[in-house]
Parts: sequence; C-alpha cells; structure tokens
Amino acid sequence: MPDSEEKIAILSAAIEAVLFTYGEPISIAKLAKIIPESGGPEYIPPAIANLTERLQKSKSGLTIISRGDEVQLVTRPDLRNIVDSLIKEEFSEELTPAALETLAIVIYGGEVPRSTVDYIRGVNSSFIVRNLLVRGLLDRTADPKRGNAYRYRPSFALLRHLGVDRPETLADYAKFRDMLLKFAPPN
Amino acid sequence: MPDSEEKIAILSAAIEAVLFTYGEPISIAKLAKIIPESGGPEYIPPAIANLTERLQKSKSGLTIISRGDEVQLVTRPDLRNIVDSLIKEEFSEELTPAALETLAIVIYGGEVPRSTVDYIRGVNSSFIVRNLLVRGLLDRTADPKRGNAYRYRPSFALLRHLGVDRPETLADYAKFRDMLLKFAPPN
Amino acid sequence: MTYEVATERFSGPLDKLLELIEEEKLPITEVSLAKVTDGFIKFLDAQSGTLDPNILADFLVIAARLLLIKSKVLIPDLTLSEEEEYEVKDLEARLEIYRIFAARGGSASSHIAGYWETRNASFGRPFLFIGSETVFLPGNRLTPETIREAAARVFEELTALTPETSKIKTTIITIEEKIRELMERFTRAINSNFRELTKNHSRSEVVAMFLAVLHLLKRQEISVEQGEQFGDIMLKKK
Repeated sequence: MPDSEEKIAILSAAIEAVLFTYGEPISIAKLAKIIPESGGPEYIPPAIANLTERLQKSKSGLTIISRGDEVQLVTRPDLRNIVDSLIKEEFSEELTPAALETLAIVIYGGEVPRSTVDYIRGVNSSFIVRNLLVRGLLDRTADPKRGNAYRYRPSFALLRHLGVDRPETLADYAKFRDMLLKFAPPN
Repeated sequence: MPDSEEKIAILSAAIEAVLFTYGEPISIAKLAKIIPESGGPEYIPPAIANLTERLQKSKSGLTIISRGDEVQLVTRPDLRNIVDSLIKEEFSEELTPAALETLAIVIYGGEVPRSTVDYIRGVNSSFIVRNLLVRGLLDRTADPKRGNAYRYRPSFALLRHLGVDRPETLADYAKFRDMLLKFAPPN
Repeated sequence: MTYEVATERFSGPLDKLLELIEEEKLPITEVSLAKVTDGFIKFLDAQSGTLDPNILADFLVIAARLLLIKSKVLIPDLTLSEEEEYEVKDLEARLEIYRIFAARGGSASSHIAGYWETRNASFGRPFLFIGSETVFLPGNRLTPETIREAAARVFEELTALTPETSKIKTTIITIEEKIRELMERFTRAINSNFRELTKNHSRSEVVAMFLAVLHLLKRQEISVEQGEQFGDIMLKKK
C-alpha cells in the first residue's frame, strides 16, 4: 500500500479495527502480518501516527499508547474522572519506597537488567522485582546478551495507570535516561 | 451536564470510552448511571448521535450499532476481513513456553486462582490465561471465596487431547502437585 | 517471607547514607563520606542484632567502602590501588544517581509517585473474541511430555530462588569472621601504632584493621592518640 494521504487514512482505520478487537498491546510486525494490504511493516508507523493524530483531533474518548514497537488502544486518561466504572480496575495500593525506586529506575531506564536496579539501590532487589512482575507493573524479556538473565521494562498496565502515552513523554525522561545509560554496573 | 457543544463532545468521548471497555451492548440507562456527570438518561442520545457522526466523519475504523435502547461500539462492517485475519493469525500461533508453563500449573493444580499462577510463575499471567481461555484450553469458574475472581481448570477438550481422562494419570502428577502446594501463595 | 517484607520496608544502606549526608547538608564528596562514616557504623552496630542477615550484608559492603574512604582521608600516606580508587569514585557516583531515584524525595521517584497518584489513567480491554464461540485450538506443541517439561522448568526456576539467599549468607559470615579474626590478632599486638600495624598489609586488610580499631574504641578496650591531623595513630590497650 503506497503512501498517499488517503491510503494512510484507510490503513489507519484498519489498524484501529485490529487494535479495538485485540485489546492487548500488539507489535508493528504482527499488525503488518494481519493487514497484508499494508504493504509491509514500514508502512505501519506512519499510519499509527495518523491514527493517533486523528483520535486526538476528533476529541475521541480513545487514544494510543506505545512502548518501543508495540501499541495499544486505550481510553483517554482524563476520562477516568468522569467514568465511574473505570476506577475499580485500578491498582489501588500505595507504592512502598522499594517499589517506587524500582519502578522509577526501570521506567526511566527503558529496559534494564536486575543488576542495574540492585546496583543503584545498593540492595538485592530480587524480591521487589518479582513482586512487581507478579502485580503486572513490570514485564520481563530474555536478555539477548546473557543466557539465563532477563531485562525488565515498564508494563503497558503501568503506563496506563500512570496516564502516560509512552515512557518518552515522562518528565525529565531524556535527562534521567542518559544518566542511567552512562551508569552501568560492573559485571 | 447541559447541552453546550463542548459538553456534548466530552460526554460523547466518555460514552465511547465506556463502550470500548465493555465491548458489549449497553443500555442508555446504564450509560447514564456509569457517567454521573451526564446529567441523566435524556442527555445520552444526543451524545450518541454526536459520537456516531464523529466516527463517520473522521473515517474511524469503528462505528456504533444500536438495537432498541442498547448501543454497542463495533468495528466497521467493511473491515470484517481484517478482523477475521486477526483471529486466524492469533489462533494459528503455536503455544509459547510461557503458555505451556501456565497450562502445566493449572493441570497439575487441578483448579487454581490466577493469583497462584502468577505467584508460581513469578510474572503476571493475565494475558496468557485469557489467550488459553479463548483457545478453549482452559475453563473458568467464579471463585466462591473472592468477589470478582475466577478459578481456572483444564478444559475437558484439553484433557482428552492429552489422552488422559483425569489429570491424576499424568506422569509425575504427585510430585508436581506436591511442589505446587508447597509453593502456592498463602491465602 | 520475612525477608521479602523486610526488603519492601527497608530502603537499604545507600538510603541511610544519603539520610546522614542530607542531615548534615553536605555535598557528596570523599570528605563528606568520611565525615558520616562514624554515624553509619554506629547505625549498623545498633541495628546489626535486628537486621536480616541479607540486608546486613548489603550494609557491610557499603561500610567497607566507607572505611576505605575514611582511611584515605585520615591517612594521607595511604596510596590506594587502582581498584580501590575505583571503589571510592564508584560509591560517589552511585550515591549521586541514587539521590535522584531514592524514594526519599529523589526527583525521578517523585515524578513517578506524582503520576501514580494523579487521577488520570487509561484503560484497555481484553480480546473481544472471548466466549463468543466454542473453539479448541491446541496447536502442535501440546503433549503430555511438553506439559511435564514445562512444569519441571517452572519448579526449577522457583527452587533456584532459594540458593541465591543462602549464598549471600555465606559471604556475610566470612566478612564477620574475618573481622573477628583480625580483632583477636590486633588485641594481642595492641600497644603499637597504626602505621606499623598495617605495614606490608593489603589495602583491604588496612580497612578491616581500621574497622577493628573503631570497634575496640567503641567497646573502650583501647585508647587512641593522634598527635596531629593526618598523623600516625597511637593505640594503647586499656
């Protein structure tokens, strides 16, 4: 599918239909596979940008959130205040200091091994990381560089609860991310 | 909520968010109840008309259908082939190691709440459990001990597929069952 | 379980260190770290009976670094090895970054806490297909054997969580034993001076020795004298 304005708009509607039905976060690669008419993965991001802008401009109750190459269709964060039924789905607990520090390190780090969390906090963080994984606030993915290790990322559930559309829009994101990138624990 | 243009737009967005999270048909009376700021059921139909028109004008992939006094947000009929493609793609995927692990816990556990699956695997399993339900591999039943929670068990079709009439006849059943009980979270 | 609870509630050695530094309104420098070392050791001493051994181990690691820094500031002759210099700089860098992520008002943590508490949040919805049709899609991988393997994998990972804890415990016993051993040796040869006592010893032994001096001082088993700032330390048995 080439990239005329109109074709992008058609693809954006198709993506919206898939995101709506699927509900869960979905990768760009998978979207391209489901919509063969897209012409390939490279055509998906412009259509997602178009969809995001259309939702925003038309004052839709829905919006797009993303993490890396995954996207999800969700409700607009500010509507939580006027829709009663939304509140019950939430993470109601307060964050302990350990949980808050760990979430902050992972979310600003983008994707970090547990050793980074341990090193910055100065304490073994295996239990708090596990706790956050079980609660669904963090995700893990196999570390490509190390056999049995994992890297940790903020989950979509966390992004939704924080009301941010992607980690990059968090306050001071670039600054803190750079600090974390420069700061690697010894192996 | 009175009927200025802007307020209708906000109400229309709120209705869209509610319809999205429910996925099912909802009555106007229920919408009014879920959105207290609507001002009452009489303010809902104009907002639905606004929403329907907005979706159409913005060339959204979604549309509103109504029957009697119930409305539902659905994908546009002409995008049906894409939704079919999504379902086909989703179900043609092989079970991941994580999905097999989740099945194993439920099979050896007999009937377990999701919190046990999460705790034993050390990660949140909500997405995987839903996927296994959709594939007909798990059944769920309301948890008598907890309000909104479910307990999960292997479906009959799954046990048949494995060639066992009862989980007890699986290899190492006693061993894994004991471990499960040992590691299960406190209730 | 108690360890889990303890780690959730307890913010750890860097948090304590930061608290001490902030109490004194000091910048994060070697001199400041040397200044708060005593307070840190005092806290550790008071807590050591009640702290979980795993957490105590985390504290001891930081205590050892602090003592290294303190000896560097107090004993100007002491030249540190490359590795030790790295350890000193590393602790400063870690504190700087921890200060930003610390739950006690670090700006990154404050941002996240702010988003967490705000009344804005988005919601998703699970896959719409659920319950709409009866399907059975096992795929090709589902056999009694793959299920058994999956169960074995799960429990292997679970059991692996436990040894990690016991390994930490072994390390800490070694640290504590080493200190005790050094203190005995030190008590025998007490009427001496620090420089002589530590001559030809490795840096880590010098640090451990310094730790021993502090302990004995605290127990009032010795008295110390230092003629001038950065001068040699004379030690006398009481």
